[in-house]
Amino acid sequence: MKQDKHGKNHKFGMVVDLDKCTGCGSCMVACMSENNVPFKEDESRKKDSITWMRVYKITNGKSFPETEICYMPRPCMHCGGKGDHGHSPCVSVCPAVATDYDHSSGIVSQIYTRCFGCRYCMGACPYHARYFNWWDPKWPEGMENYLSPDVSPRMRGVVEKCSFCFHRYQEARDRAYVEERDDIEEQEYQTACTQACPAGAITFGDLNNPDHEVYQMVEPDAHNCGKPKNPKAFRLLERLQTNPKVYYISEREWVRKAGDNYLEGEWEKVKNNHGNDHE
Amino acid sequence: MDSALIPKGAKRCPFPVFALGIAVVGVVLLWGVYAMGLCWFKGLNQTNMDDYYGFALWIWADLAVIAIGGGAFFTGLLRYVFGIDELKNIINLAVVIGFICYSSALLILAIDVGQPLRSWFIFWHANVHSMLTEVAFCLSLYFSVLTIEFVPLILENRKLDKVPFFHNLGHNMHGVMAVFAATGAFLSCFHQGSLGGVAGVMYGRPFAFREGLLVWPWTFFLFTWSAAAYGPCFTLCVLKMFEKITKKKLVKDNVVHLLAKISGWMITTYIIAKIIDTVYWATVTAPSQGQTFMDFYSNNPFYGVWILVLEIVVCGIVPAVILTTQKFRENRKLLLVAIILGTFGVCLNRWVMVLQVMAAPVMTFDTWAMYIPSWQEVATTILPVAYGVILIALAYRYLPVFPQELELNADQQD
Amino acid sequence: MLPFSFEWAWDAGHLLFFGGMWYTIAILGAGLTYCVGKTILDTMAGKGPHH
Amino acid sequence: MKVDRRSFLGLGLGAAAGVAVSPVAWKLMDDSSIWTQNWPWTPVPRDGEVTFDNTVCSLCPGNCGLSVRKIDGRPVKIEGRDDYPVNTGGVCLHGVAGLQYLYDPSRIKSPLKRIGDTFEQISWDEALELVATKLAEIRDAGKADSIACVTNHGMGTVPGLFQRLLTALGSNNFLSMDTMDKAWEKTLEKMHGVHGTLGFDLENAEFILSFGTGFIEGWGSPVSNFKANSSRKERGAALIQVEPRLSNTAAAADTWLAANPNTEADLALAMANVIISNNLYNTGYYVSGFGPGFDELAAMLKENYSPEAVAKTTGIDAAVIVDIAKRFAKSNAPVAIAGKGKGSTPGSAREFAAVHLLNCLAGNINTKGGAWILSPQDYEQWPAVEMDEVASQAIEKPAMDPAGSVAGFFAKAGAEKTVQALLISDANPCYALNDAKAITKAVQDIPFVVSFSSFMDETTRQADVVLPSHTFLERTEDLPSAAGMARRVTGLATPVIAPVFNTKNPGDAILAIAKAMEGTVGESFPWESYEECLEAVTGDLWSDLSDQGYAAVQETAPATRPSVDFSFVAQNPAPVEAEGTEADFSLILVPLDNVRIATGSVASSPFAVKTVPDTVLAGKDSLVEMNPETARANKLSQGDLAVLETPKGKATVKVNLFEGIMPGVIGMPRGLGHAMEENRYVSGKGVNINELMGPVMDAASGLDAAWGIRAKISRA
Repeated sequence: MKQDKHGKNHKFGMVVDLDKCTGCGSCMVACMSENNVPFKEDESRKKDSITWMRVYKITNGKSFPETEICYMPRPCMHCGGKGDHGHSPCVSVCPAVATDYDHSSGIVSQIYTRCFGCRYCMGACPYHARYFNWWDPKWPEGMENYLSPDVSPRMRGVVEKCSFCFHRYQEARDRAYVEERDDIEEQEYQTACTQACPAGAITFGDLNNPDHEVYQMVEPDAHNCGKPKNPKAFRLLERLQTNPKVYYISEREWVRKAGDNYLEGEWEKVKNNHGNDHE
Repeated sequence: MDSALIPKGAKRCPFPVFALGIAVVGVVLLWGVYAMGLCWFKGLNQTNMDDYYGFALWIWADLAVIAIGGGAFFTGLLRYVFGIDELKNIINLAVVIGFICYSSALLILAIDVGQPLRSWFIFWHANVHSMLTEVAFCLSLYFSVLTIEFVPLILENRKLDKVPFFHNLGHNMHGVMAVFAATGAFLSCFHQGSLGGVAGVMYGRPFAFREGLLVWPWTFFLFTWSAAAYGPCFTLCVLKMFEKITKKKLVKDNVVHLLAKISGWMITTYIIAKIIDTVYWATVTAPSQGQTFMDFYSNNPFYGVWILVLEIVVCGIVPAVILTTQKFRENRKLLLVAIILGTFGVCLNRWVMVLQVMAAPVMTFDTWAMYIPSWQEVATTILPVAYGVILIALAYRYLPVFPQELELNADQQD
Repeated sequence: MLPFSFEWAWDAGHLLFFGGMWYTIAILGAGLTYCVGKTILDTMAGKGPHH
Repeated sequence: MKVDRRSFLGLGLGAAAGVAVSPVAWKLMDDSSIWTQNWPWTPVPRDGEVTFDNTVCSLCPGNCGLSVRKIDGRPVKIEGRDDYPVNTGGVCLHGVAGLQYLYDPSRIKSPLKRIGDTFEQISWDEALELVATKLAEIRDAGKADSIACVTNHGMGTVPGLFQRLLTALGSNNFLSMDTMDKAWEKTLEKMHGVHGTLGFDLENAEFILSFGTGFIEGWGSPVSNFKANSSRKERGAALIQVEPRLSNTAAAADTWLAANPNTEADLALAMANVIISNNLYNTGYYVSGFGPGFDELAAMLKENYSPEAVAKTTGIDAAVIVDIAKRFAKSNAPVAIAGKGKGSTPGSAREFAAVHLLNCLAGNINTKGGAWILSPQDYEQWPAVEMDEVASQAIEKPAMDPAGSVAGFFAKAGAEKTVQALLISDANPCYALNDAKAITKAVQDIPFVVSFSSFMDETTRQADVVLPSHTFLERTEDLPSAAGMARRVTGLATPVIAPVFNTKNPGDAILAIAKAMEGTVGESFPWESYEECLEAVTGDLWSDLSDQGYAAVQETAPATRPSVDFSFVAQNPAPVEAEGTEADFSLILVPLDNVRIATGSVASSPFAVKTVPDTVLAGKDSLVEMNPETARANKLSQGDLAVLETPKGKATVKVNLFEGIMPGVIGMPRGLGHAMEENRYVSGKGVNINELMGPVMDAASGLDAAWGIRAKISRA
């Protein structure tokens, strides 16, 4: 078994097959429903609309009828940060340790009762994966009945974001503990979005475990901060060295190119030697 | 009416005129307080900030007042540590301005955070790797230093000075002021730097990110340097305003010119460093992240190269040239132009390092985020200005802020 | 801030940062204590404003 | 004096110092932050025992299996049921958001009676009595045939009970909402002479030729199709999408053929021409099943639908037409599908027949991966209806709309004003049918309207009596699969929670109404409760339904294949044109279906509305999609407010530029603009396109075949 230097540590990650994603939005709603995400009367101002999982629509920029579109689901990337040591852009800036990197799972946590709402993490996150509770979350009368006790509803004035459904991990671990198993099975811990996706476009698992599907799909390079060796796989803004744990796969070159910024001519050079550029 | 409190021999406007002025500004202050109350009791939905613009007008105001309040630490450093004695004639003003600026900054921060009642978590649960933690610690400690520096001036009030305890306390504090000033300079260097670091460490934001030295990005040093350089410009601006309003000369020209000259050379060195930084960032740092210089200055309705030209050339090189050239800085009008441009320039720099950072897209499919502050944000930003005007007016009326005032206005004395 | 809060670690970062902080607080505290103390002594010794 | 002041100051300072070092300040600080962590207005969900209940979703015809997570009996999360044959664990956003329908405070909480413009709460007994009395009165007046009923769909025992009631009363006017299913039924009648439905084995198809369907945007059984699309990518099966706009389906397709609007049939016919003239049609089926009209068809196609001629009509290269046609014919399992968008409206008989012609020529009828001709659902075993003389006589009178079209029915009802009573169950024609305002007027003109609905939707608002229904999570109901599914699965919805409000299963309401009516009407309903009726009527299926929550009725293709009658297509029926003239309206407005916006009888949930992009809905404004070229020609730019005008009405909208839509075509999202005042999360947002479009009745099928409407747009 290949393991990284953290020994038996997990490194949970997600792979999204963009060629299968249809942009249907199930993942978004499954996430909202699982995580007690509030809603308000007008959610069309997307910049203050809390969507831990947001599906972006991107286009190839060509005119009719050469136009192509692709949907890109964007949860929290659970960045490992520079060198993949856990100094995620957000974790390293949070002044009150309200968001932290869990080395045993690779998950970036958010402690709502610790956060005092300075929003520095939001500025630091290039993916806009973090959301601020500008409003008191309010549910129409009676609807608070569907709130799940697994995730505490947030209060106004704090930041929230995708947790990779951490409570499901805890639950799976608790079950394994009760059943006296050392570890959890791949299928025991799946995020709500993965589970709901009707297209099967989302795969979730342990990037440190070669038996897991996510590992086999992207072949993360342990010596290169988990950069995918699969030439069809990429991470968003790879060049910033945020080292996200969410990978995307697409057969379409323009989609892979849209994953990062490239100077003129750069893409032509890097597109084919993907995963081999051990600088 | 309040003549017993007015420094001996100083001429001040009649109390009703003064009170009327304070009342007018007080209305503005109350407007700000009302907006502040809205933000505290209804939440930050009162602002036009959003998830793309988590840092906006307030953080800019914070950075700007701290930068222009930098005159206090730098003048203090020159006066007490480097022993430039002439500056004692302007240090009081610098300290009062510093006190106002820093207390304003703390107030704005208390409005800006989503959970003000938890803001002490930044101390208690401190993340020592966060620039903001460093800012919070140094800012609050330096604010206590400024308070310590302000206290002796208050104790010099004619009435208070009659109390032996206060008289002695003021005297003794003066005695060890160098220690406080040195500590303050140390703290100030750090938090000015940390405020620069706030932007510079965001390696997910190519517009802001800078390489640097050890844990500090170049913006850390640039912010400290620019605050030291431009802070005195603002001190001089306030002095000029005072002289205009009171129609009196309050500080001798040699003191003004000395401070202007020091500021000029600081700006010169700063702007050279800033140009080097900008060139390196534009040609090395940003391209390594796949972004070209023009990516940051195009495809949006506001931010163009003009803002960089304005900051570096108009508000950097121009005041530097004026202030370092004796002939220019001794020309009253040019001096005024230079210190106003300088003050504006450092504020603009802080604007760019907060708002343009938030505006520039990073993901290829993201778009520029634009933002216009709500009236509540504007009111709460004007609130400290009104508070500052009132405080500085009170200080001028009742405290011997300008030691040379009586000498320069001997003919007007009662 | 204090070793009692649970995110405290005895590492270089915490020692440098909080070392600096407590040192600064100590200087300011000592300075103030000196001023106030000396003032009390001075006042009791009858020093005061001379007119 | 001096001493006093000094000691006073000393005291003051001492007190201040004392407070500062005392723990009071620290304690207050700590307490205040703890208070912010437990604000009483932030809900704290109760914890408890976790259980899971299975049920079946009926928000759309897809009928997916759901697993509902409950805490102490309180449903908290809906997930897809892993072992359910339709969706195998997947679930669409509307299903996931089901609890927002269940707990919606704007639901109808008790029976209502209209008093002028408002409603008054009444008891169930009073409400049922009122309906029974009124129906009996109409019947006694000899107008039994003027009672009509519109249900959302026509399958299963709940619609079955409505139909039975109508029959027992003596009326033929039982209708379900118009969808593509009706168009397919007409097509089967015309081309195979059989009565049945058409299903598509998309999971096994190797070449899917889609004529404007929203294959992955809610067409058919949405989740099943998402899965088919993903498996298609793995199997290497091609998807070709014909559509004037880059929809999500077009984006996912291997090839997008951006044909001019309303030229799908032409394209299909040209392809048929290529297949026939190259002798690529299925020879086995030719021998066994090609019936009358084949030679005439071949000649007609040759004359009118050469690839070159159709290239001009459609804007698709002749070479591409030939290539796709050949690939289609040569594929092992090709299938051609029709039904625009979600298939929630019928289309023209010409278009459906032209598309189905391709299936027939390829010989993929009743084959793996092909189109399956399924006999009507027949598991229900109803006892004969007791008919008294009134019923027997009235039932002889023809239905108001012989084609069985709801659009046709309301047109006639509006014009003739002969309908005396209308029962509406889970359907929302006043919103969902073209020319919604005219439909609303027609409903208003009906003297007695009873709505069986969970929500105060546009139609229910017009009702005289409202009998609130359980939502799908509170009711028992058998739900046969429909909507283009090849495999037949009947699901059983079972309540996951006791009714939240004072509502009833519409099946029970019907039983109660029937029982309140004396004579044969009551006698026709011998069951004590809907559950008893369901168990009795589902017969053989019941044990599977009750044991596993579903019954797989048919899993393989029917063994035989009916012969093909080509004569309808061979007559070269004329296309159904859009309403309006080009001279007055230079552009074409087409509705855009997207899976994130519910378009059927139920409005979107707040969560679903939240997923709608700001390029579709901005505040309360709908955005219409147009090519930048169209915008330039009309002097519009991104975000502009504009007035969109059609022969049927006008609306103020915002402009969204999209390169992927054909110049000259304006796309407008369907499913917005609900008027359900009490639900501010969903209502009043955007424009209902059905108010801008009118029905265009297809002479060949009697169904509404409107696919768009002529329009013009200018800056507001």
